[in-house]
Amino acid sequence: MLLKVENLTKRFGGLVAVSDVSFAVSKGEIIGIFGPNGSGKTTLLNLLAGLLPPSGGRVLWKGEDIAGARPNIIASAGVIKTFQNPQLFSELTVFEHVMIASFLAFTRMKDHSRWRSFLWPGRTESILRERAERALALCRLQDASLKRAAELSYGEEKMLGVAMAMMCEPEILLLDEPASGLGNDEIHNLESVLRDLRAHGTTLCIIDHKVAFLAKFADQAIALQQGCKIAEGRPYDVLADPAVVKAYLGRSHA
Amino acid sequence: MKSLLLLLIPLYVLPLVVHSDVVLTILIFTFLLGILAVGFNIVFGGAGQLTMFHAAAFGIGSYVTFLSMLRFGIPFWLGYCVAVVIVVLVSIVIGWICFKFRLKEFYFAVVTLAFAELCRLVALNWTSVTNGTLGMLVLEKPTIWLPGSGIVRIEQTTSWYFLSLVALSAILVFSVLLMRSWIGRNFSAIRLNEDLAQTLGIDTFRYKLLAFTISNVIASFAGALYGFYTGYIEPAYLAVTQSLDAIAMVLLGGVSTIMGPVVGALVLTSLPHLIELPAEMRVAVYGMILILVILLMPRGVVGLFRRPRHAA
Amino acid sequence: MKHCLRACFAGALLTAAVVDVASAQTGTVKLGQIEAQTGPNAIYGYMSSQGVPIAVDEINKAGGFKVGDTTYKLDLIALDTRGDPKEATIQIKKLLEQDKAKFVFGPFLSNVFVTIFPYAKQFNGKFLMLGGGTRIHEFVGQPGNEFVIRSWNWDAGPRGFGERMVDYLIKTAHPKKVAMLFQNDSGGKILGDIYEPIFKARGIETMTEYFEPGTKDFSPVLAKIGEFRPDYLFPGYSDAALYDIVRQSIEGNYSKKFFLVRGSTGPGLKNKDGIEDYIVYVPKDFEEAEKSDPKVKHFVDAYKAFYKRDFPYDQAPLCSSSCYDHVYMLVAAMQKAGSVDDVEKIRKTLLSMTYEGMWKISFDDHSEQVFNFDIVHLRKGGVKEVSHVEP
Amino acid sequence: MTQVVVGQILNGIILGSLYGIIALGVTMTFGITGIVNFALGQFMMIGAYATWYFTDLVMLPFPVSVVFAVAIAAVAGLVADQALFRFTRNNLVNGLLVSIGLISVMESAALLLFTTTPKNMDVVIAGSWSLGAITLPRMKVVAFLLLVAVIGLTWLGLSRAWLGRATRAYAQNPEAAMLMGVPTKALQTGVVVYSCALAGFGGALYASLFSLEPSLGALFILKGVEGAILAGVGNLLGALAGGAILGVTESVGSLYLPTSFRDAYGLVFLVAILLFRPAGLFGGRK
Repeated sequence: MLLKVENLTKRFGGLVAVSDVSFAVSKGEIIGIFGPNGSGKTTLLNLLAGLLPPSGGRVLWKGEDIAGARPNIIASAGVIKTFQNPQLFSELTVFEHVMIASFLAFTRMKDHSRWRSFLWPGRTESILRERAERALALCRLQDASLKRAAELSYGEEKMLGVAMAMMCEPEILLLDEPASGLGNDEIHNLESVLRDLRAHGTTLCIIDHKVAFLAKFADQAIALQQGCKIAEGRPYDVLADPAVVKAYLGRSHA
Repeated sequence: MKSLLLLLIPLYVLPLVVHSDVVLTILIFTFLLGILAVGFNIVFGGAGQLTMFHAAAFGIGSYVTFLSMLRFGIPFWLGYCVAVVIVVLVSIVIGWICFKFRLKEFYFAVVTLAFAELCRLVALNWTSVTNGTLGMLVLEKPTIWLPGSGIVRIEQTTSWYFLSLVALSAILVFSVLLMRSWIGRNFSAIRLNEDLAQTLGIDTFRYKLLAFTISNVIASFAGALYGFYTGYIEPAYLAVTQSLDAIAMVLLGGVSTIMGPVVGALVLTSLPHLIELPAEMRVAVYGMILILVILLMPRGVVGLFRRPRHAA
Repeated sequence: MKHCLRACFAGALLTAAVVDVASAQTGTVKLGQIEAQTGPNAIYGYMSSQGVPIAVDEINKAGGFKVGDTTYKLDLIALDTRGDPKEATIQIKKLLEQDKAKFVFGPFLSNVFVTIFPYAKQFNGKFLMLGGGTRIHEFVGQPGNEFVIRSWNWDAGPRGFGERMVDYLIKTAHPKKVAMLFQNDSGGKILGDIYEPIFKARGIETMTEYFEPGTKDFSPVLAKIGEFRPDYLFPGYSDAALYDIVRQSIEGNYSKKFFLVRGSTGPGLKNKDGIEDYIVYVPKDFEEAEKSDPKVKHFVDAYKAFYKRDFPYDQAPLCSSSCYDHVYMLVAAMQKAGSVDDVEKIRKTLLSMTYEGMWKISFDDHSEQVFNFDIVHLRKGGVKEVSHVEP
Repeated sequence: MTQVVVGQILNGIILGSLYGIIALGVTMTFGITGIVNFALGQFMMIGAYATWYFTDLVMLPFPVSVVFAVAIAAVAGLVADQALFRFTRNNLVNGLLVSIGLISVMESAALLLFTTTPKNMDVVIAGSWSLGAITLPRMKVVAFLLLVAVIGLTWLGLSRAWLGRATRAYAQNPEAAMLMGVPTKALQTGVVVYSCALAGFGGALYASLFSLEPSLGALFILKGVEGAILAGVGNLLGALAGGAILGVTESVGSLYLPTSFRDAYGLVFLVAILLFRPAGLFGGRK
């Protein structure tokens, strides 16, 4: 069991954003989490990635509780997150973004010491550059590699977020509404990228409110409402679950 | 790296051509204050943290080097090592306090300003050690082992010129290597978007502390050389005005560039001697430059020629 | 070919000699000046830098001065150190190496002097430096430092004006306790070290307090002094602080009797109804001297003509005037020594002569200046009593 | 001994009110325009020199010259805002550096006009009241009352008058205020000009107490920022309290420790507050 979340809760003063959510993800599996706006999806993701300290519950990553750890520790443990609205370094080019994201990969290089690479960065640079090109190719951004982040379209920004996440060699990738705000061809692009990721065996945890898009990929699905888990199981069963339908469409719909 | 060497070569050749002591002296002050500016640029241009502590490091560098030379009778370079140890410890303590409490921009600047002022007050009032306001006359000089003539005391202007130029070159090479390495990339990540850097696995606390410490060590190097060159150390070395000079040099020359601080240092050091302005006007021109640079040329002189990149 | 070379070489030598003879009639003597004309601690430098230009202007307008058979004009190079030792280092190099000045006036600031001293020492014997800074006392008169001459009298010692002032205080007021309040900088610290022994030697109990330069509210430190119940308050050293100290000491009735060795009559006159006693060392009380001494009258008029503003009677006029005397004294020394560039000879004549300018200026064996001065004693209501002292 | 301490506490509070008025200016400017105007000390200097000029040279009565001084400081504030601070809204670092540039420009202008020699205004209200061993100069007490009155009026204005409420609303939530038709541009300029006028007023009263030098602004802006942060930036009444706390610690502290540590207390407070109570003692807008 790669990731096991046990009754994770988060309170902002009186408001309970995430209450008592538990689920588990095994290696190579894709889990989809969906729910209407304000159902606590992004808060849940921020709790997992350490951007928000949880009010209660545990997050077992490979058996070890990482709830409340600092984001960089969680990231170096392999739990990498993308942002709902992409966070970028506005002045830098796409390629520079990915090179910065190569830090974790760099720290995991075993074959030679960091300090030698400080004086003669040649070799490590070329390895990282080659990995960066691969990540950009994976996300269909290779021709945009010299464009500045400020000049990218919304779809390209989202893709850059995924590319940067990939560079960190994640064991689990938490995708925060990857499809929202994308045009049709960008969604096709995203779908092919997710297929490649699945082929790589990367564990994915996708949250979105585009149910149809999620159902296509997720092996397992969870529905959230007002921070609580109201349904779990195979995507189509969850979609058919009356509680989900009521939450989504506001009334029971046979 | 190549562009750096290209710019430094003519400076090495200069003393063979130019013999006027005044020009060499102005250049020596440019190099020494340039080292201080490069140090500041690493933490501000690199990691985006506006510190006001580099003047205190500058002063501590000169005081501790000289005092350890007096007290233990060791040569300049050993004395400077003692100063580095002290500056590193002080930087870690202050850096830890500031970054643990996640002080942002303005508050970080104000707290480091407060610590720098406290160091200045200590230097001012600890008269038994630092001789307080009377300052200390430094008659010792750094010594260097030269292949031909063994241990040589650096006294004449030309020998000081080469010592300070070699020191500046070493610091510039180090800063190029640093900014091109993974450390430099992490600094840029922290400067441009600290939250994103966290999620990419960068321990921003540790790297900000590293940037702060490196910048203070370089500032103390500039302080040690400066104190021994002028031959007089006083509490004013730790004053806010010293910090502001370095900041103005980096802003004028170009933030986040390698040669920017040196260009800024050259302009601001030679300015008072080139244009014969009445004294009051000179201070006004100084302020005018600071304002114009920030409003019109945010990327400074050198920055104009190159797009800002994190030296990748 | 060789022959021709030798010929034109000889020709060149000849013309140079001729040209030299032709210009023998007139020459210029370069006079350097490095004083802090602006910046936070420029009060003394600013005043002294005003006297020299007036004298130089007068001498040059009078056609210069004759030494041997050549008449010389003075070329003044006045530089503003802004109180910054780094600037002063560059400026002294400019004066000594580029302009090859043989006589340099200033600096009045101790930290500037101490910074340029190691460099200037290399030119010992090649130039003369007349500086007024307090810490020059530690270097002047020692072998190897012949180039330094201190252009201000020293407090302590047999002919020290400080001792004479304290004797006057004891004679007129028999104080038992004196509280000293000095600025926490090199000048203030040295005053403390000088006057504590002088008062102790005369059995007067003293207490010394220091305040941060730039302080404006003195009531905490005055309250501490109030506890001591001094008969006299001895504040120093620049007018910037004295106006506030005297006013606040009177308003808080900590002490209404004051004794000063530096500063001017200004604060006393400003609070003339509040003070009970105000004894101040003034090198010359200009209001009174202007009426009796033609030389002083001439200087005051020259100042007004040159600067086109009224004469700053209350602000330590000494500096601007004594530096005026120094230019004339230097010229007299050059004329007596019969040379313009034999520095050692000029130095000896300068130190041995007594110059009758606005002051009777001479030098002690420590090559520090000694000159007559006045003690101005203000009483309540501004009644002024001036006594002249010849050390 | 206790009377001396009480005397110093009162003196500290009076001095603190001068720090307080600058702290108020710092707080208001930070609250509305998002930058700290480090050049406020120079506007205080303008107010001081203007008052001295009108009182001693033009022989106007003190209250009239104070009004003129405040007007001049306000106009100077308007010019500085339109020329400089308009471009550094909500950019703390640029605001900090531009104000530092402005400080050296204004200080050298003062040096050009008035030279370094200190200027002393004729005493406006002479004498002092004394109560047992405690004696307080009359002018100091009057100055204190005027400063407290002005700070109180500012606080009342901000909480009662429409413009005041709009300013506070803008400070708490700029976007919302904008949507409700609060004229942000005019408000920001207005606040900068008003804080410069406050500083000018502080300078005018300063001139009646102490001698003037071009570099008087530097000390007061540091104390003003310390006072503002001590009270919690954005907290208006707190600014006066912050200034008073600084004044009292310095005056009483100088009784026991050497006066050269006077500036240390403010710095130690500053660091302690920023670390442990970033919202300041009274919880302003962080």
